[in-house]
Parts: sequence; C-alpha cells; structure tokens
Amino acid sequence: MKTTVSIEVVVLLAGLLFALGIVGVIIRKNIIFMLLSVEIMLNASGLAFVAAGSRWGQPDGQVMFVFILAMAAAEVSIGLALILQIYHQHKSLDIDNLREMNG
Amino acid sequence: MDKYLWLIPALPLGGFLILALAGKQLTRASVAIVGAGSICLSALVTIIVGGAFLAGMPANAVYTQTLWTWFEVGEFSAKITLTLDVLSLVFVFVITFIGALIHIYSTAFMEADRDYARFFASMNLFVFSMLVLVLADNLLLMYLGWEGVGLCSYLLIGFWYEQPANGNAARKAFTVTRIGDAAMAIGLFMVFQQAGTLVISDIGANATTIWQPDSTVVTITALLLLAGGLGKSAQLPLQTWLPDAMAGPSPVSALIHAATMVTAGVYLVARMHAIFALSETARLVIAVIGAATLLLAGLTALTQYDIKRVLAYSTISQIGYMFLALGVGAWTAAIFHFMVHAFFKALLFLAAGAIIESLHHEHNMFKMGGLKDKMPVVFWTFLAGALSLAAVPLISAGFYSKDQILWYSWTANGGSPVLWMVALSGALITAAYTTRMMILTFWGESHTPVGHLPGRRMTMPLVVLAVFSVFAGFIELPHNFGHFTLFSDLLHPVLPETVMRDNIPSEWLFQLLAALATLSGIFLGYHYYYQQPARIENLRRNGLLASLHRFWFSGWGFDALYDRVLVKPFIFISKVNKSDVTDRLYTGIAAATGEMYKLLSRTQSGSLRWYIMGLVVGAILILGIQIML
Amino acid sequence: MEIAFYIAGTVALVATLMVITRHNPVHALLYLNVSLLAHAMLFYLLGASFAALLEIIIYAGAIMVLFIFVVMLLNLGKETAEQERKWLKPKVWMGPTALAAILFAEFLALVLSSGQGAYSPAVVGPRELALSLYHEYLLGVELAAMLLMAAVVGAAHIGRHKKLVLHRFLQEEKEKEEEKHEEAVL
Amino acid sequence: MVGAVAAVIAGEWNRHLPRWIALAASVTGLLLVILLWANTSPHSLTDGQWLMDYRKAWIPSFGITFHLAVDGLSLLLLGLTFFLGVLAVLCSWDEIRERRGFYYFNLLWILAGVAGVFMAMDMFLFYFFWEVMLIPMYFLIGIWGSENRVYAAYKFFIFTQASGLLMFLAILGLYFIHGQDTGVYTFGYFELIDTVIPFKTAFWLMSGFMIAFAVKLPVFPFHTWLPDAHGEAPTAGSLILAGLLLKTGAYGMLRFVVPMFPEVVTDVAVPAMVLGVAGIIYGAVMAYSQTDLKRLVAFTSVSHMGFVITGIFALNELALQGVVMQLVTHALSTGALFLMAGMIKERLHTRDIEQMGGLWGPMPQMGTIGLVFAMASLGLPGLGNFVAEFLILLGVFQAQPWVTVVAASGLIFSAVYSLRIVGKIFLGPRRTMEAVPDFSLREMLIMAALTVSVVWLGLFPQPVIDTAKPAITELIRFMDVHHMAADHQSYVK
Repeated sequence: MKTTVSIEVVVLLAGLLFALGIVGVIIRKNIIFMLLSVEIMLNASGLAFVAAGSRWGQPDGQVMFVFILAMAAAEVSIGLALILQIYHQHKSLDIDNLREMNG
Repeated sequence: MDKYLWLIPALPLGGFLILALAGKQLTRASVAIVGAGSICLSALVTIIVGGAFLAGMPANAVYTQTLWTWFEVGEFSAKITLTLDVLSLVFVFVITFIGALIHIYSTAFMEADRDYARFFASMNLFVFSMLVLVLADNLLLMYLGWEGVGLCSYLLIGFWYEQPANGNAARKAFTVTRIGDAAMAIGLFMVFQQAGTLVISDIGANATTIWQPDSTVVTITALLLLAGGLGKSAQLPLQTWLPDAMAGPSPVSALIHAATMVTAGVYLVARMHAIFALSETARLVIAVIGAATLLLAGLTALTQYDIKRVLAYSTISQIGYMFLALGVGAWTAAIFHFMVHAFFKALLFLAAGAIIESLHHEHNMFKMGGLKDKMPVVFWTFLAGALSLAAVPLISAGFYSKDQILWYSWTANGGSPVLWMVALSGALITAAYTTRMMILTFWGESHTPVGHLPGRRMTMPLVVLAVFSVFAGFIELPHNFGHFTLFSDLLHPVLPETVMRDNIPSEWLFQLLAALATLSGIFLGYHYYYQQPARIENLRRNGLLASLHRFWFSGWGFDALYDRVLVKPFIFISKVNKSDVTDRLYTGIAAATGEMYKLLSRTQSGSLRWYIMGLVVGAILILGIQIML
Repeated sequence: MEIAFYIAGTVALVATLMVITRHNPVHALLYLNVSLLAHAMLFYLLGASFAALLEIIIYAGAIMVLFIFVVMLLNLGKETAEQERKWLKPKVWMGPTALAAILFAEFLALVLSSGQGAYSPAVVGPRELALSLYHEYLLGVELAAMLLMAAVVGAAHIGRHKKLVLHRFLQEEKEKEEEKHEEAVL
Repeated sequence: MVGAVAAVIAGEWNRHLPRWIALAASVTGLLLVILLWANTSPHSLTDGQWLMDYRKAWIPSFGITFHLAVDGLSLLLLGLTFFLGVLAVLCSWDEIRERRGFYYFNLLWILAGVAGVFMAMDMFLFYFFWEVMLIPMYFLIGIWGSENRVYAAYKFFIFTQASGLLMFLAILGLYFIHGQDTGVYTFGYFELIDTVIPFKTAFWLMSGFMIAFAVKLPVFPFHTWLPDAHGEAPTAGSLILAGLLLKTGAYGMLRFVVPMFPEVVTDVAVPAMVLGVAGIIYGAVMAYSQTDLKRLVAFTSVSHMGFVITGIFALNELALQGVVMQLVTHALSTGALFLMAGMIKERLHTRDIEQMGGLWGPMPQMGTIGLVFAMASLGLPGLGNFVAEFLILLGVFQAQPWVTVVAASGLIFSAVYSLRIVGKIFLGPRRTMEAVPDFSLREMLIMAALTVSVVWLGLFPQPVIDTAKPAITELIRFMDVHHMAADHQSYVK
C-alpha cells in the first residue's frame, strides 16, 4: 500500500491534465465539450490540492477538494441548465454563433 | 539756452500727437499749418539754440539736458537725456531745415491725398524720432530714435497702402533694417558688458582704458554696431530695401531715404568713432564696404529706367562714399559730404517728385524728355542738384565734399591707392549716370504731355535747396584752395583730426584727376545719350553686355539671392510646419489612446474562446516573469 | 506500488486526451468517466481515500449522469459528431495547443526548480478530514452549502421557467415574420 | 486691508448676477490694489519684502493654512489681474448673449483663482487656487468658444490638469521631506523654502514644479494647447488666458522654483534657456505661417514667453526685472491684439486674415491702435515691451552671450510676423465690402486704456521696476546665499 512518489511527478501530472483542459476549452466550439474540459481542469486542480495535502499529511488538501467538488456540482448544474436554454433559443451549441457583442 | 533743447524734438512730437489724435476733425489748412509749422518752429529753435551754442561755446562743448530717468535696474541706468554738440548740431540743422522745406513742399504735393493728416502725422513723428536719434546721449535712447525712424519709414513707404506692392516694400524695408538693428542690439549688450554704461560720452572718454586697441572684442563690438549702420544706411549687404522704398511719396523719399534716415549709419559710426578708432579691422571693413557699395550702386544706377530708382541707387552710392571716408578715418569729410548730399539729394528727389506729378505719375525716364523748356524752374534747380551730384569742379558743392573724400582715400592713414581707384571710378560713373538722367529727362523729344506745373509752395523749397547745393561747398575748401576749413574746425571738438600718411603726393594732381573723371563721365553720358543714342542700342545687342545690363539692372542679383537663400526657405519652413509638428506628439498620444481603445474593444468580442486565450496568455506571461526573476 | 500510480496517471492522461478529441459527446463523456476513475485511483494512492470515494460517487456518479441527461435531452447524436469533425481541424487546435504547451513548459520549469524530494504519502482518513472540515473550515462549508442551494434554485429557474416564455416569444416572432413574408410575397 | 482683499475674493465666488456686478467687483478689486500700492509704495518698499500678510488656520491637522501675502511682485500682477479683469468684463459686454450669469460667474471665478495664486503663501492653498482658475476657464472655452471649442477645451484641460498633478506630487514630496527632516508637517511657503533637499530628489521635485509651470507658460515643447485654446476661446477668455493664466506659470517659477531649488536651477539654467530661445524662434516662425488671427497671436505669445523663461534662468537682476516687465507688458500688448481680433471678428465674422485687408480705410482708429500693438509686440522702443525685452536680453547677455545672440534673431522674426499682421489686416486692397464701423465708445475706452498703459510703461517704467525690486533683490540674495553655501560645502568636502 505504501507508495513513494515524488511530489513533482504528481504536480506535473496535474499540470498536464490542466493544460489538456485548457486546450479542450479553447479548441472546442461545442459548449458541452467546453464544459467537460472545465471539469477536467477542476479535477486537475483538485489533484494538485490532494497531492499537496498528502505531502504534508494534512487534511486541508482534501477539504479543498471537497469545496472544489461542491463548486463543480453547482457549476455543472447551472451550466447545463444554461446549455439547455441556449439550445432551445438558438438551436445550436456553437459558441461562435452565440456572440452578441459587437466587438 | 540749453533748457530749450527739449523743444526741438518736442515740437514735432506735439505736431504728431495733434494730428494723430485729432487729425480727422481738422481742416486741410490747419493740418498743413500744424504739420509743417511744427517743423518750421523746430528749425527756428534749432537755429536759435545752435546760434547760442556756437556763440558761447560751453567749456566741454556740449549742451545736455536730462528730462527724466527712463529706467534703472541695478547698475544699469538709462536716462532720457538730450545732448547737443557740434556733430549733432549739424545733423539737427540738416534734419530740421531740410525737413521744414520738405514739409512745406509736401503741403502742396499731398494736397489731393485722402490721408493728408496721416501723412503729416507720420512725417512729424519721423522728424521727432530722427531728432531723438541724433540728440540722444546714450545708445539706448538712440536706439529708440533708431527704431522710431524705422517705423516711420515703414509707415510712409506703405503710405498708399491699397497697393500690395507698397506694403511689401515697406515690410521689406523694415525687416532688412531690423536685421541690422538686431545686430546692433547685440552690439549694445557687448558695449554695456564691457563698459558698464551706454552713455556715449562716457564710452568715448574711457574707450582706450576699456578696450585694448585691435583686440578681438572691440572689433566684434564695432562690427556689430556697424551692422546696424549698414542696415539703416542701405550699404552692402543690406542695401536691397532702399530702391523698393521709393514706393513711398516723393517727399518721403527726399526726407527719409535721401537726406536723413539713411545717413543714420554715418552718424552712428561718427558718434562711436572712439570704438571704431580702436579697431583697424573694423575700419578697413567700413572702407571696403563703402567702396564696394559705391561702385556697385553706381553701376546699377546706370541701368535703371525709373528716375526715382536712379536717385535711390545714387543715394546708396553716395553713402558708400561717406562710409569710405569714415573707414579711412576722414571723419569730418564724411560729415561734410553728408550735409552737402542731404541738400542736393533732397533737391533732386523733390524735383523728381514735381516732374513725376506733372507727368501723371510717370516714373520711366525714357517716357519723359524735352522738359527743359516746359518746366524751367524745375529744370534749373534739378540741374543745380545734378551738378552737385556729379561733382562738377569748382561750381558745385558736391565737388568740394567729394574731392575731399577722394583725396583722403589715398592719403589718410587708413587709405590706399586701391580705395582711391575705386572712388575715382565711382566719380566717373556718378557723372555718367547723372548726365544720362538729365538728358533723358530734360532734353530730347517729349513723350508725355505735361499736366500742370508745380506751384509756388513746391518750387520755393527747390530754389532754396538749389542755392544750398551750389554754395554749401564753400564753407570747406581744399588745402590748396586757400585752405578754408570752417566746417572741419567746427567739428573738431567732437571728431578727431584726420591722420595723414607720410610723403603724400601733391593734391593738385588728385583734383585734376577727379575733375577729369567727372568730365569724362559727363562726356560719356552726353555721347551715348545725346549725340549718338543708336550706339546704346548697338551695345545692348551684344549678348555679353546685355546680360551684364540685366545683372546690373537687377541690383547685382541681391534680391534674387536673398529671396532664394533666406526668404523662400523661411516661408517654406513656416508653411510646412503650419499646423505645428510638436502638436503631432500630443495628438499622436491621443490617437494612440484611441487606437488602443479600438484594439481593446475588439477583444470584448463576446467570444469565450478569445477570453480564455487571453487568460492563458496572461498566465504564460505571469509565469514567465516569475521564471525570469 | 509506484507502478500503480504511474499506470493510473497514464490512464488519466490518455482518457483526458480522448475526451478533448472525441467528436461524439457520449464518447467524450465516457472517456471523462474513465479519467475520473483514474483520478480516484490517484487520490487513493496519495492516501486520500475519502476524496477518492467522493470522486467516484459524486463526480463519476452524479455529475456525469447530469451530463448524460443533458446530452440525451438535447438529442445530440450523429449530426453533432459530424459538426465536431468539421470544426476540429489542425488549424484550429494547433495554436491553443502550442499555447498550452508553453504554459505547461513554464509550469514544468517552475516545479522542477523547486527541488522537492520523493516522499511516501501519509494517509489522511475521513475522520481528520471531517474534523477539519467542520472545525476550521466551517464557514467555507456554509458558503459551499449556500452555493449549492443557489445552484439548485438557479438551475431550476433557468432550466425551466424562462425557457418556456422565451421560447414562445421566439415562436411568435417567427410566426409574425413568416406572416409578413407571406404578405410581402402576396 | 488684507481681510478686505480676501473678502473681495471670497465675495466674488458666489456672484450670479450679470455684468454690472462683475464690473463692480473687478473695479473694486482694482481700486483696492491701487490703494494698497499708493499706501505702501513710499516707505515700505525699502524695508522688508512683504507688504501684507494674512494668516488663518485652515486645516490645521495637515499643516494647511489660509495664508495670503503680497509683495511687490504679487502686487504688480494683482494690479494687472484686476485691470485686465475690468477690460475683460467690458469687452464681453455685448459679445456674450447667452447664459450671462454663468459667464460672469466663471470670469470672476477665474479672476479670484488668479489673484489667489498670486497671493497664496501656502503650497496647498496655491494648488487650490491653481485648480480654481482651471475649471471655469474650461467652461469659458467650452461653452462660449467658437466652432472647435470642445476639442480646445479638452486639450487645455488635459494639459494643465496633468501638469498640475505633477506639481501636486512635487508639493506633497516637499511636504513629506520637510516633515521628516524637521518633524513639522506644513505646507507653508516660508517653512518649505528652507527645506534641505538632497540634490537628486530636488531635481525631481523641481521637475514636477517646472513642468506644471512650463505647460502653463508655455515653454516650447508644451505649447501646443495654447493656439487651440486661444483660437477657440471667446475674446475675454483669450484676454484672460494670455494676460493672466500664462503669467501664473512665470510667477510660479519666480516664486517657487527658483528660491526652493537654487542649486538645481543653476544646473539646468542653460538647457532651460535653450528651450526658451527655441520657443522664441519657433513661436515666431509658426506665427508667420498662421492664417487664423487668434492662432497667430497665440504663437506670438509662445515667442514672448520664450523671452520670459530665458530671462528667468539668466538669474540676474537685469533679466529678472525684464521678466517682470515682460509679464506686464505682454499681458497688455497681446491682450490688446486678442481684443482686436475679437472686434474684427464681430465685424467681419471671420478670423482668417486672408479674408481681411485694407481695413485701414474704413477703420483708421483701429488701424492706428493695431499698429501700436503690433509694434509693441515686435519690441519697438518707447513701448513697454521694448524695455522688457531689452532688459531680458541684456541680462541674459551677462549670463550666456550666445543664447542672446540667437534670441536676438527673435527680434527679426517678431518684426516679420508683426508686420504681416498689420499688412494683412489693415493694408492692401479691401477684400470685403461689408460696412465696418470703427470703434464704438466702449471699445475706444478699452483700447485707449491699454494704449496709454503700454506707452506709459515704455516711457516711465521705473515705478514698476521699483515695485518689483525688493522681491527681485530678495531672490537674487537667495541665490547668492545658496551659492555661497554650496561653495562652502564643496570646500568642506
């Protein structure tokens, strides 16, 4: 059960996942995929927190993860509600079609 | 008598104020009375004060009268002080006397003009300024008069302001002389810095202790002051304004641009002789400039058509003689020539004015002719002036004054054979163009009918001046003519004796040569313009001579040169930069802000992906900075 | 047991990569689920067993179900996949990927420069976690609760009520436009 | 006495009634100043620099006092302020037809601000007045200006406000340095003036002040707001702007920059003079090419103010006296030219000098007066400007001969543009056939007052010089003391 891992590797893994999440957010035009990518990013940061907490043997990392979880739940519920709404109004999930500002 | 000194300039000033403030309400007659009367009174006061001055010469040979302190800062102090010595007396006499005659002449000449009062106001102001100039006891007050005459000259050249050409001529006159004035102002600063005062007599008294002879400082100071003189006296290289200044009414040309103002430079150099005496270089420069100017202007005068332009160039040329005399150290000769020149040149201008008016404002000499019998008074008086200008031996005043200069240009300490040669050829040219002018105007066929003859008020001053132009020469006779030196004796309290070189040749020879030059000049003019006018045409056909003629006619191309080198670039720079380049900097900042705003507002596109990109880039930057640090 | 860690890490990475590159939303969701399970494994290996449980129950269980519901509700199927295929071109993803790579490289540089050694993670059990959560972070818990509450209300509000109203308006507008169009044609 | 002057200023703040009240207020101010001058000039000029002193705590917790004092320099400028104030009210008598109350309110407010600037002896109060005169000017340009007024008003406001901010920073810097050194936190002028500041800090603080004053003056690269503001402002606005607001910049330099930072001032004297000379020539060249009469006159202001800054940094009595003279005479001559531009505009409805010409015929009186002031601006002896420019150049020559030589070329350029004004407007053929009446009685009164003053200053400038003398000698003494101290220090090292 005992593992010895270097903290760098864990944090790097989190970073890599986070970067993948970013890529996902940017390259996808479909809002659902963007929301998924955001979830990935949240998870990655949760991983980093947990890793840090375990490094020092403190519960704080996990506490943070719990908060992230709560936030993710809230975010997803609102986000999905919005997606539904958007889809009904615009018949599309293309983020570029949804621009209404005249930039 | 010295407490009446202030009256001399005050009278014209009073005339000016009355005319300027109330000129509209006055009738023409009263304008004439105020305008001319103030000057006549001033002339009268001059004669009385001058007589008293000469009769009971005070110990230090000056009358001074301090009116009030102008301003006083620290160690600098300028007072409004008038001072009369023999040098200024000569000038004051010439100014008021000739001025009075010219004013009388003008009352008739300007009779028909709309702005009668304005004319006399300006003329009175001019006389006032000129009197302040010559009576000033310090250089600053002199500068006041100096600029004042410039202003009046401007006003009077541009008197007929409706024609743009007149306005331009006026502007040119003021600007060109102003260049000299600016140099002179710097000269004043140098004088003050070194001498600690601007009072002329103090400078004169202490000059040798203040400056090392022939030091660079004194040379520069002298040259800067000289620059002022060159501007006012229309000497090389600032001579271009004077011919154009003939746009003004003829009495103006007579008073300002022949008799008085243009000789202010001569007065300045004579007045500051203490400084100039200390610098060999400066005097050489004066002499060379004088010689060059007299030759150049003489040759130009030979080619002009406009009678007033001929006279203008001859004025430049004659003042060149005065500068030559000053340069070689013949101070009194210069002043003598100034006085004689003032008489005959004023006469010539007034007579020319009379002719021009009679011929319906015809200036071209080639369209005159045959006036000898039609206008006898004008003819005879003009002849008297012309004789003097040409310096016909023995019978004209011009001969005595000019001969003296010729003589000194070789024999005085600063003289040299080259200068003499130039002066002699100048005499020949002078005689030639004078003859040409006389013949074209008075002999030959009549080309333009004579309108009306000048009245009494115009001819009277002509006659008086003619008498003076003939007889004024006799107050100073050459050494071998009985050595009668009334004039130079008079001036000696102020101006030093002319220092002569050793082993000088006989004066007879010089007089003979000068007379010969004059006569041959007359002969040349007579030959080409009276006997065989066809020859002129032949000469003109020669390509080389024709282009030379054009070159001389244009005043040796100075106008074009200045136009090209100074005026055009100035206007170009000025026009190019009309909307102010430095403003670009600030509008640039404003425009950049505007651009930034547009750029940033473009980023507010509503596109989520862009926002996230922005976030990522920001994160990259922040992390990058952290790595760098 | 390091090998388990590395395997789990690799699985998480690969699954995530698949998530962001899939065209079909359902596939992507399934990969995300795999990824989340791999995360749970990682948490467990790092000694955070409670977190691992939560990850499985809430994330992989509840949240993913939400997603799937939505996908189903919107009936996202083959057309969406086609669309996604058209959008996802190298030209589109090259730039962001490069940016992310740079960001990661910087992150790498920073992490590696800190020089932390290897360690064996301590097990932090649910008990400590609960103590900490309801003691030190009580305020945070309350806030999270409020957040969830707000999310529930908000989701309900956005998802249902407004939709209908706006939807009807839109339809009415459309109808009006069509009528106008017909009039214009006639 | 002091209270009365202060009361006038305070009283002016809330006048909303139209022109008579404005006239009355400014005339009262003028009379008070004249009275003060007459009362104090014979005896107290010799002893002590300050003629009046009025101090009252304002915000004591920050060491801010309501401290006004008047010396010869301020007195002159105060006199000028109210004199021009009267003229400004008179000249806008008929020109302003809308929102009169607010207009005169602004006008008086500016006067109050300017007067306050000239008297304030507390840095905070000074800054306060400095801002007080700014905003009404903005309104004056922005509301009653001509076509492009909003742009001009913004430009004016941004330039002066930004520079004022720098000055405020410098004041605060001075405040804290002084506070740290002595433990006494105060904005008082007399306390701050003795602050010992390390050279480098002093340089930056001085730059703060300098930029504020240089923008106001304006010195060459900061001048670009001026032509726009002048061109668009109403006549009275231009008059006040040229006559008074520009002067506050010079006053600030004389009062604050020079005595507070003597070492730095000596160090930057030459570059500052070069800037001044650049301003002289640049302004003159620019003036030549302008076709808008008011812009033209504005550029002549730039040129004249170049003389001022050159003179200030010559740092000797001659030049400083010249600067004071220049401030007064420039206000009169340029003010008169602006007034004339306004009058011509009222008649011809244009400011474009290309469309003028030959106006001497119908308007000989205006022609004469115009000529007088054109001559004044080119520095004709006998008029006030000559005395000023001569003294400045003479003083500068003692300090830097070469600078003078270049500056003297400004004399030539000034002739060129002044004659262009006269030539284009009054001489030449008539361009318009509209009937143009000559001066009305009111206009004649204004112009006569200005003409008489400028001639009087040209021939009898001594009273002005004597009045300013104590302040100037004090300044010179200050410089000398610091020089000696600096020399002493270097010996010690």
